[in-house]
Amino acid sequence: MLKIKELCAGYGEMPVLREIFLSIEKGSIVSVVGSNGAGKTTLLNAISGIVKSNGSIICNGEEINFLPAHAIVKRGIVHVPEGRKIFPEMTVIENLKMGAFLQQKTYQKNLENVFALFPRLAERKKQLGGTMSGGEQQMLAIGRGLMGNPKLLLLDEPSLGLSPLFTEIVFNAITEIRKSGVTILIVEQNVYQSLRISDRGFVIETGRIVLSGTGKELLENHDVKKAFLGM
Amino acid sequence: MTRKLLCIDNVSKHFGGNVAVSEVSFAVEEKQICGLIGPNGAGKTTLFNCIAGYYPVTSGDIVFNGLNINRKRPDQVCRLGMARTWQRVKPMSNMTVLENVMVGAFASTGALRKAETIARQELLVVGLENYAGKLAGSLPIGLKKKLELARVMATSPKMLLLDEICGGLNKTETGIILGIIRTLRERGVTIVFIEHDMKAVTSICDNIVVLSSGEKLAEGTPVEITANPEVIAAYLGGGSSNA
Amino acid sequence: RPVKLGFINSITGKEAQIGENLTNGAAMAVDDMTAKGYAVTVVREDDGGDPKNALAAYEKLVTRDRVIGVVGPYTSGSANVVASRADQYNVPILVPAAAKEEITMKGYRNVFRLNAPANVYSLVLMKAVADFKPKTIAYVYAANDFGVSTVKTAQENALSMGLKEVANEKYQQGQPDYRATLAKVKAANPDLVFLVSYDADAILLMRQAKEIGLSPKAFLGAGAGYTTAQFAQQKDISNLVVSATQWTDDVNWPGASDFGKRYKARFGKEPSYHAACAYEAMRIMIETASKTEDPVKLRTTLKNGSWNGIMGPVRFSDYSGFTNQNNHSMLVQQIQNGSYETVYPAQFSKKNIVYPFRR
Amino acid sequence: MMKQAIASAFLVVAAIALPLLIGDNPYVTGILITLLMMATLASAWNIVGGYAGQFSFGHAAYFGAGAYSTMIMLSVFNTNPLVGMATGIVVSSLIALVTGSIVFRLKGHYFALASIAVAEIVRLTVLNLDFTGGAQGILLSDVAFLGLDLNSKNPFYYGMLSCLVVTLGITAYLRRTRTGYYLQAIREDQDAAASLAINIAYYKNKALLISAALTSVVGSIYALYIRFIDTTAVLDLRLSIEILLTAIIGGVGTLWGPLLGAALLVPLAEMLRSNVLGDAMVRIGIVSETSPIGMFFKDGLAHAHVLVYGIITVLCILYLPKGILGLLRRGK
Amino acid sequence: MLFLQSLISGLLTGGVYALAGMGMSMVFGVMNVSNFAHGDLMMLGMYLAYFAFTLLNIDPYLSLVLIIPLAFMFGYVLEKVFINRVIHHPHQNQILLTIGLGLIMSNSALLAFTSDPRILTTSYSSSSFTVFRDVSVSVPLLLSFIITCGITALLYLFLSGTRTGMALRATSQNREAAQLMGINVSRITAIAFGIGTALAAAAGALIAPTYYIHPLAGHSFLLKAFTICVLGGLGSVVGATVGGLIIGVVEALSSVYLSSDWKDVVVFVLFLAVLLFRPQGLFGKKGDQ
Ligand SMILES: Nc1ncnc2c1ncn2[C@@H]1O[C@H](COP(=O)(O)OP(=O)(O)OP(=O)(O)O)[C@@H](O)[C@H]1O
Ligand SMILES: Nc1ncnc2c1ncn2[C@@H]1O[C@H](COP(=O)(O)OP(=O)(O)OP(=O)(O)O)[C@@H](O)[C@H]1O
Ligand SMILES: [Mg+2]
Ligand SMILES: [Mg+2]
Repeated sequence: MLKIKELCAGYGEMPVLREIFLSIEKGSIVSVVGSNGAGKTTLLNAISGIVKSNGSIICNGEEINFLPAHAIVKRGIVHVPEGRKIFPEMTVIENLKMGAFLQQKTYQKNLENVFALFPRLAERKKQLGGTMSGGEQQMLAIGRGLMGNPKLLLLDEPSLGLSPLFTEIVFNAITEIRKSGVTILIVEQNVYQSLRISDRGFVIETGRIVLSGTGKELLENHDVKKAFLGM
Repeated sequence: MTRKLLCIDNVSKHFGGNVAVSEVSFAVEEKQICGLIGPNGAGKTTLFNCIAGYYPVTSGDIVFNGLNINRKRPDQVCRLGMARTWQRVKPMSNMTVLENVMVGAFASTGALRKAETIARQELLVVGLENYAGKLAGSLPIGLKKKLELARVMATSPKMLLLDEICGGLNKTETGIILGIIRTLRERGVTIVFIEHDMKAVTSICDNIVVLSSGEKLAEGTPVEITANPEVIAAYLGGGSSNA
Repeated sequence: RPVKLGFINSITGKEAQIGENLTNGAAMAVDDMTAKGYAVTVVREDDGGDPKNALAAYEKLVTRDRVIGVVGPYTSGSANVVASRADQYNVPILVPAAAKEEITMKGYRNVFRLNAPANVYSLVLMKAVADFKPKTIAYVYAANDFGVSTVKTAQENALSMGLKEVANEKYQQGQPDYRATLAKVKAANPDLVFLVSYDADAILLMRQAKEIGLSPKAFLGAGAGYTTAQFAQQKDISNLVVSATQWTDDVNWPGASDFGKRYKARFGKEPSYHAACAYEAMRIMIETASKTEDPVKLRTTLKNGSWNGIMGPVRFSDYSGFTNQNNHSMLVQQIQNGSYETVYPAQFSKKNIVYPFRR
Repeated sequence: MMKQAIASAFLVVAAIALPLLIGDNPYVTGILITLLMMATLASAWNIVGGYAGQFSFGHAAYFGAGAYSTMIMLSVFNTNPLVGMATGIVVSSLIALVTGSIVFRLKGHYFALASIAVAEIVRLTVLNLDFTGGAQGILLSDVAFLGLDLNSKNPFYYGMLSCLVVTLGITAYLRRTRTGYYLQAIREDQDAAASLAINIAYYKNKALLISAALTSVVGSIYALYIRFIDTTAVLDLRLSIEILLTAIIGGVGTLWGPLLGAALLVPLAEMLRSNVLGDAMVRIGIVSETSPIGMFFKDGLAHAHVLVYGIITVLCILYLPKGILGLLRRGK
Repeated sequence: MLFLQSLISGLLTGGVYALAGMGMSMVFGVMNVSNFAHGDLMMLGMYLAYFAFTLLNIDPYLSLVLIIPLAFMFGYVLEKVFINRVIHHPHQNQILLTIGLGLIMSNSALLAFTSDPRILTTSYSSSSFTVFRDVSVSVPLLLSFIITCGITALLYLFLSGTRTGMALRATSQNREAAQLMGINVSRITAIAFGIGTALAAAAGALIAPTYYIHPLAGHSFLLKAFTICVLGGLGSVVGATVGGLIIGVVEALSSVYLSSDWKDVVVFVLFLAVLLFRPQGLFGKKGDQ
C-alpha cells in the first residue's frame, strides 16, 4: 500500500526525519511510537504533504511525495491531524460535510456510520466546532476523517484527551474501520493500546526507525516496556 | 485539621442553552492533589475557565484562600496564587523557552536577574534545561507540556490547575510529569488535576471529583471512585484498558 | 550662460491634477522664452503636496542648484512654509496660484504672488450679481483650505451687501453622495448658492443638485472645479453657473486667447487658469532673472517692474496689508451653452450675465 | 552586550559630530532631520506595534496631537514651546487611553482598525473646529526658545537626535524589564499571558502611552521646525502608514530595525523625489534631455517616483520578509 | 420630507458601500488580510466601466458582465503572483504588501490615465424621478442598488450552497485542515482574492456613472469598506450588506440633522461603539477557542 524510502524532512535548517524506511501492507494497522519530539507527527505530515520532504513515498505504485496535500487526499490518504484542527466556526455537521469534500456520493452513508460511532456528534449537530470540548473535538476530527472514504487513514494521537470509555470506543472503532478494508497508520502515546491492535509497530527515535516488529513483539520488548510503558 | 484552599459552591455555567457546568460544589484542601475526571464534554475545562477567571460563572461562588474570586480577571486570579495550564498548550512561540518561563517568573519578581534564576530552576525541575535557548514554537507537544508546567510553576502559585498535562505523553513521560507534580506538592502547592489517564489519576490523587454532563457524579478517594458503579458506567467503561 | 531658476510644483499626490496644469503652463513659458532668445535652465521639483518636501525642494534649489529665483510652490501649505524661509536664504519666490492670503501678508521681502488671493473670489462674484439684489445666500464648500478661506471672506462680503445666510454646509471631499446636504440647502430656499469645490466634486454637486431639484436664482462657483472645461461640457448641469476665475481665454489681455489656442493645440485640452498663472509667472521670472543674474537684484527688479501679458497688467505692490502682491483683477464668467463667457467686470466682458438661473 | 553598548556610544558620538562634518548645508541637514524623525516615529511605534504586537494605523493622531498642541499653545497663548510639548503629551495620552480602553479588551485586527477610526476622528475634529485653524492650518512666523536660532537647522537636528536616543534608550531598557517581556508575551498569546498574571489591558495601555507620548514629542518638534501645520501634513492616514512601513521594512520588534528602515527609506524617497537618477543621467550626458529616453528619465521618472517607491516596498516585502535587520542577521 | 429624501438617498448609496465592504470582508475572512489595495481595485473597476463606455459604447451597468470576470482574473493573478508568496509570513507583511500594491496601482493609473478626473456621463446620469411629493430618487443609484442586491444574493448562495463556497469558508478557518480535506487552498485563496477584487471592481463600476473617475478615487472608499467590514462582522456577507446600508443612512441623516462636516465623525464613532458593545460585529459569530 505505502512504501517510504529514505524520507528526510525538517523545519528550516533543522532536520527532523533522517532516512526513514517504512512500508505498510494493505489492510493492516501500523503503529508508530516514539518519545516526544521523535518526529512522529512530522512523519505523518510528510506523508500527507503538509510538510515538504525528500526521499520517496510510494502509494499503490505511484510516487506521491511531490504532490500537493490536496492531491494526496484525492488518492485516499486521509490525515486526522494532531491538535484536531477542526473548523471552529462551522457547525458539527458542516465540519463533517467538509470531510466529505471529495466524496459527495457516499456522504449520507458515511454520515450514518459516523453518527453510529459517535452519537455525541449526532446530538450536537448544530454546535459550532470551536465550542466543543476537547474530547468532542477529537471525535469530530476522526469522524470528519472517516467522511473522506480513506484508503489509508493517518491518525495522529486519536486517543489524546479522550476518557477511558471513549478511548476504548475509538480503538474499537479503529479495528472496525480496518475490517472495512482501510489501512491505518496510528501515531500514539497510548502505546499499549495502539500496539495491542496493530499488526506492525515501528519505534522512532530522533528521526530514525530504531525498532520494528509485530505489535505483540514490541509490547514484549524490554526497551519498549522501559521507554514507553513505564515498566 | 487542614484548611480548605478552594471552595466551589453551587457553580453553574451556561452557554446559551448549553449547560456546561451545573450546580457543582466541592472543596480542595491545602496541599491536596485533587483529581477532576469525567467523560468528554463533562465540563471540566469549563470549570477551570470559571475558576481562573476566563468565564464569568452563571451562578454560584468560587472562594479561593478565603476570597471570593467570581468577578476577578485571569491575571488577578493568578496574582492571588492560582495558576493554570492549558489543555491545548499555548506557548509564546517566538520567544525562547527560557523567556517563556521568565514571563511566568515575573509574577513574583520585577528583577530580570531574579526572574532568570527562577526560570532556570524551573526548567531544571521539568528537565528542559537543555532547551532554554530554543524557540518555544519549535518544541514538540510533549515538551510544550513540560514548558507549560515550568511556566506556571515560575509564578510561584499556591494552587495549580492542571488541564490534561499528561495528555499526549507516553507512560514513561507521564511518570516523569507525575514525579514533578509530587515534588511540587512537597513544595506546598495544592493541585487540581484534570486527566483521563486513570492510572495517573489514581496513583497521585488524594481525592477525586467526577463530573458528568456538567454535574457532580461522585467524590471520594481513588479506591472509592474506581469501585463506584456509576463512575464505571459513565466514564471508565467495562474492561479497564489502561495498562 | 543660461540663467538658472527653480520650479516647485505638486505633480504627484492629491494635488497632482491641478499641478499638471501648472507644469504645462510653465513648460510653455520656458519654450516661448527660449524661442525669444532667453537662455534659461529650470530645475523642476515635486513636493507631492507636502510642505516638508517643498521645504526640502526649496533648500535643494537654493543651496545645491544655486538658482536665483523660484516659481512656486503651487499649494498654499507648501507656499506658506517656503515663503517663511525665503528671507532667510534671500532667494525670491514667485507664487503663481496659491490662494491663501497669509502668504503675502507677513511682510516677507522675497515672496511675490501673481494671482489674486482667496478674498477676491467671493468679492467679484458678489459684485457681479449685486445689481439683481439677491436677499439670501447658502454656502456649500469643501473642507479644505481654499474652501474655508474663500467662504470666510464671502461671509464678510455678504454681510456688507446685506445678504442673509440661510445655510452653511462644509463637506469632506470625495464623497459619492451629497444629496442629503443639498436637500437641506434646498429646504432653506436661498437666492444664491455659493460653492467652492475642487475637481469633479463640482460636477457631482451640480448633478445631484439637479436631481433633487435645487434651483436658486444663481449658482456662484468660486474658481477651481467650476472653471474647468470638463465642467462646462456637462451642459445639462453646468449651464448658467457663474464662477470666478483668474483668467479666461476670451479676456482682452494681450496674448490671452492666443495662449489658449496654442495650449489647446499642444496639450489637447483647454488651459485652466492655473496654467495661465504658471505660464505668466514663469515668463515674468525668466524675463526678470535674465536681466539680473543674482537673487538680490532679481528681488528688486521684481519689486519695481511691471508687465502686461496674458494675465493683464502685473505689478507687485504693497496694499491693504499685502506685500509684493499683484493686485490682480479677477474675472467672472458664466457658462452659456457649454462655453465660458466672461461677464464681469464690464471692461473685460463681451456678454451679459443671465440672471436668474433656470434649468 | 558590551560590544553593543560600545557600538551605540560610537553611533551617538558620530551622530552628534555629523552636522559639524557636513557644515552649513541646510538641504542635507533637513533630510537628516526627516530621517531622525522617521526613525524616532518608527521606533516609538515599534514599542506598541512590534513588541506588544498591537498594530497601530493611527499614530498620526499622536504626532498631530503634539504638533497641534504646540502650535496652538504658541499662537493662542503665546507660551513657551515646552508647555506646548507637555500639553501634547497630555492630549496624546488621553487619545491613547480612550483608544486603549475601547479596544484593548479585544484580540486580533480590532486594534488596528480602531486605531484608524480614532485617528480619523481626531483628524476630522481638528479639521472642523475653529481654534485649531481648521482646514486652514496654523502658520507661525517666529518662535523664540532659549535663545536658540530656530531658523538654523541644528537645534532641530539635535532635538530629533535626542528624541531618537531617548526612544531607543527606552526600548532597550524596556526589553530588559518585566514590561518588555510582558509585552512580547501579550503579542504571542493573550490568553496565556493573562494566565501568567499579566494584566493585558494595563500593559497594552502602558505600551501605547509610552509610544504615544514619544510620538507626540516628535510632533511638537516637527511643528516648531516646519512652523506650518494642517491636517493633511500631520494627521493624515498616509503618515501613519509611512511610520508603519518604516518600522516593518527595517524589522519589527527589534531595537535597530526602525532606525535602519528610516535610514533606507528617507534618503530613498528624497532621491526619488528629486529624481537624482534622471538628473545625473542628463548631467553626465548619458542621455540628452530632449531625446525620448532622456525625457523618460527626466520627466517620466519625476512623475513616477511614488510608483517606484511602491515597487521597492513590494520587493522588500517579497524578498526581505524579516526586514533589513533580518537580512543583516542572516548575512552574519 | 427632508428625512425621507435623505433616508432614500442614504440607503441607495449604502448599496454601493455594501458591495465594497463585502469584497473587503471576503478577503479578510479567507486570508485574514486587511486589504489596503481595496480602494485601488475599486478604482480599476471605475476605469474599466469608463473605457467600456467611451471606447466600446457599453452601458456601465451592462459592462459588469465584462468587468466582474476580468477583475476576478486580475485578482486571481495578483494573489498568485504576489500575495500567495507571503501567505505564511507575518501578518504585517501581508498588510504592507497590499499597501505597496495599492501604491503601484494608483500611481500606474496616474501615469497611464493622468490625474484628470473623468466623468462618465450616460443619458440617465443625472436623471431622477419623484416618488412622493417632492422626494426624488436617482435613477442610476436605484439601478446600482438593485444590482447590488442581486450580487449579494448570488454571493450568499454561492458561499453557503456550493462546494467552492464551503471550501472558502473552511480555508478561512483553518488552512491546514482545509488542505487535509482535499481542498486546494492556494487555489481557494486566489479565488477569494479574485472574488474580493471582482466585488471591489463591481462597486467601482456601479458608482462610476454617479461619481468621478480618478486614480485616487478609490481611497475615500477604503476606510468605509473597513468600517463596514467590522460593523457587519468580519467575513460575513449579510453583515457587510447591512453594514453598508447602515453607513449610507447614518451618513445621510447625520449630514442633514447634524452637519455635513461631522458626518464622517458620526460614522467612526458608531464604529467604535460597535467595537465597544458588540465587538464581533452585528452579524459575526462568537466562537473562538
Ligand atoms: N513547526 C515547527 N518548526 C520547527 N520545528 C518543529 C516544528 N514542528 C515540530 N518541530 C520539531 O520537530 C521535531 C519533531 O516533532 P514532531 O511534532 O514530529 O514530534 P512527535 O514525535 O510528533 O512528538 P509528540 O509526541 O510530542 O507529538 C521536534 O524536535 C520539534 O521541535
Ligand atoms: N464557548 C462555548 N459555547 C458553547 N458550548 C460550550 C462552550 N465551551 C464549552 N462548551 C460545551 O460545554 C461542555 C463542557 O465542555 P468542557 O470543555 O468543559 O469539557 P471537558 O470536561 O473539559 O471535556 P474534555 O475532557 O473533552 O476536554 C461541552 O459540551 C462543550 O461542548
Ligand atoms: Mg506529535
Ligand atoms: Mg477539557
